[in-house]
Amino acid sequence: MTQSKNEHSMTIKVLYFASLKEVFGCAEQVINSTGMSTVDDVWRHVSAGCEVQQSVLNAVNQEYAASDTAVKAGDEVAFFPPVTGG
Amino acid sequence: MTQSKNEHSMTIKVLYFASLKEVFGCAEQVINSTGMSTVDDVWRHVSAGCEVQQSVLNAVNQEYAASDTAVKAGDEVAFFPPVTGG
Amino acid sequence: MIRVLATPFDPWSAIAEHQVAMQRDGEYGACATFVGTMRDINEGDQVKGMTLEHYPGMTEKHLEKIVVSAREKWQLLDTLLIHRVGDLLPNEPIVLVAVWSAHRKDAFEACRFIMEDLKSQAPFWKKESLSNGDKQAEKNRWVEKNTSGY
Amino acid sequence: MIRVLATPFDPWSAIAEHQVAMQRDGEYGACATFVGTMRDINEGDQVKGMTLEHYPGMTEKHLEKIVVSAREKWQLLDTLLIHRVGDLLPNEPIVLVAVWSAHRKDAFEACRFIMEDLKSQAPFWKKESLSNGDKQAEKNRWVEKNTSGY
Repeated sequence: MTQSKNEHSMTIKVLYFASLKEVFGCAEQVINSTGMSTVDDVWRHVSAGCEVQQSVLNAVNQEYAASDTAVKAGDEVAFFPPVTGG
Repeated sequence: MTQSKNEHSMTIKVLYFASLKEVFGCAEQVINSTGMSTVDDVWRHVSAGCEVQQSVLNAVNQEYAASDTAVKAGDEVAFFPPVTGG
Repeated sequence: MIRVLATPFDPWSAIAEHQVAMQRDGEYGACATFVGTMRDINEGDQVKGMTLEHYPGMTEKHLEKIVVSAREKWQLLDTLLIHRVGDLLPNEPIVLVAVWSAHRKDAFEACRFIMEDLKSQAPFWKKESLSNGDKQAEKNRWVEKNTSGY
Repeated sequence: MIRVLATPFDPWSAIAEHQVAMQRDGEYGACATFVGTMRDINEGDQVKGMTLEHYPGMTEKHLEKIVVSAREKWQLLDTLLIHRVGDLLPNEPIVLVAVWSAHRKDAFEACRFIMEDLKSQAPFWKKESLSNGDKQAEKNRWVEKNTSGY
């Protein structure tokens, strides 16, 4: 039996940092869903119903990524506000 | 009795540093002469007969000066090669 | 060498120790360093403490990438990069960058480059704990953005 | 503070001590430093020693002028400038510049500015003592010129 890519259910680990962690009320969640091909798909999945009023950066597997970066099962996707180290 | 400025005999302390000290064979000399209105006059006085084959910087009273900077009795005039500190 | 530390460090003895350990005596003519320290005032408010959050794993990878990138651009002999995380008090060092090179141009430029990339890209976030006046309630706020240092 | 020293100094403890003594805790967010050290090779020759001559009096005046000029250009909290004179061995520090400021841009730029002015203007002269190979006679040579660091 074949599935289109978007129909394939997959597990992704999602991390939140700093103010986004407070907005989402958690530091980490594991999502299992269909219809996620890109970072933006993941973002829409997790942020549905949330008011996020700041710029959000993201990383896939601990490297900066773009909103159209592809994600696959087992990936670690992180969302965070502008960095303020140093 | 009046004298023209260039006829006035005056005493000037002249310092040499680094390679110029070796060229002149001394670190310091006091010259007493007439006809010295500028740094360049002092230089011509002390360097007469010397072959100086490098660029020479100068200072009057411990401040960088130009070759046409005026000198007066009691001044300290220094000649030295390009600086190489740091 | 890259270190992410959860406890206070003394930047000057860290540099001194690293300089001996790296065994480059006689080779380096230049060492440029930068130390960032927690101030007790920010944007006009009295700051009494700060928490530095980071993204473990990505932090180290990203710092490593910055150093590799600096070594591609300049002739460097060694680098030391230390960044604090966790709870900090005013006057505690936050970050240390030290760069050794034969000549000063490479050391100066690489040191500044590493700091700027770190400030704009490395996954750290500061939350300040404010105390404005005697009666006012404590407030915590996330620092929103680092300004460019160029 | 400006110091011209005829004996070796440890730059890192000098900075650490000055930082405590200047009593600016909580004010400085940035400290940029540069340490210039004697290398054992210059222009392809093995250097076994160096003598640093200077112009006493003019040296201190000129270094003071550089620091005043940096303080006019940037917002600085404090500066420390140490320069060696006399006989040096490889790996001994020659010069130290440390600049404290609220923000990193001022500290970085002032530190580099002070070093560049010092290298191009301050009245110091280096004479190197060379030893090339076993049998070759020792030679002494004046360093002819500093190159620009920008």
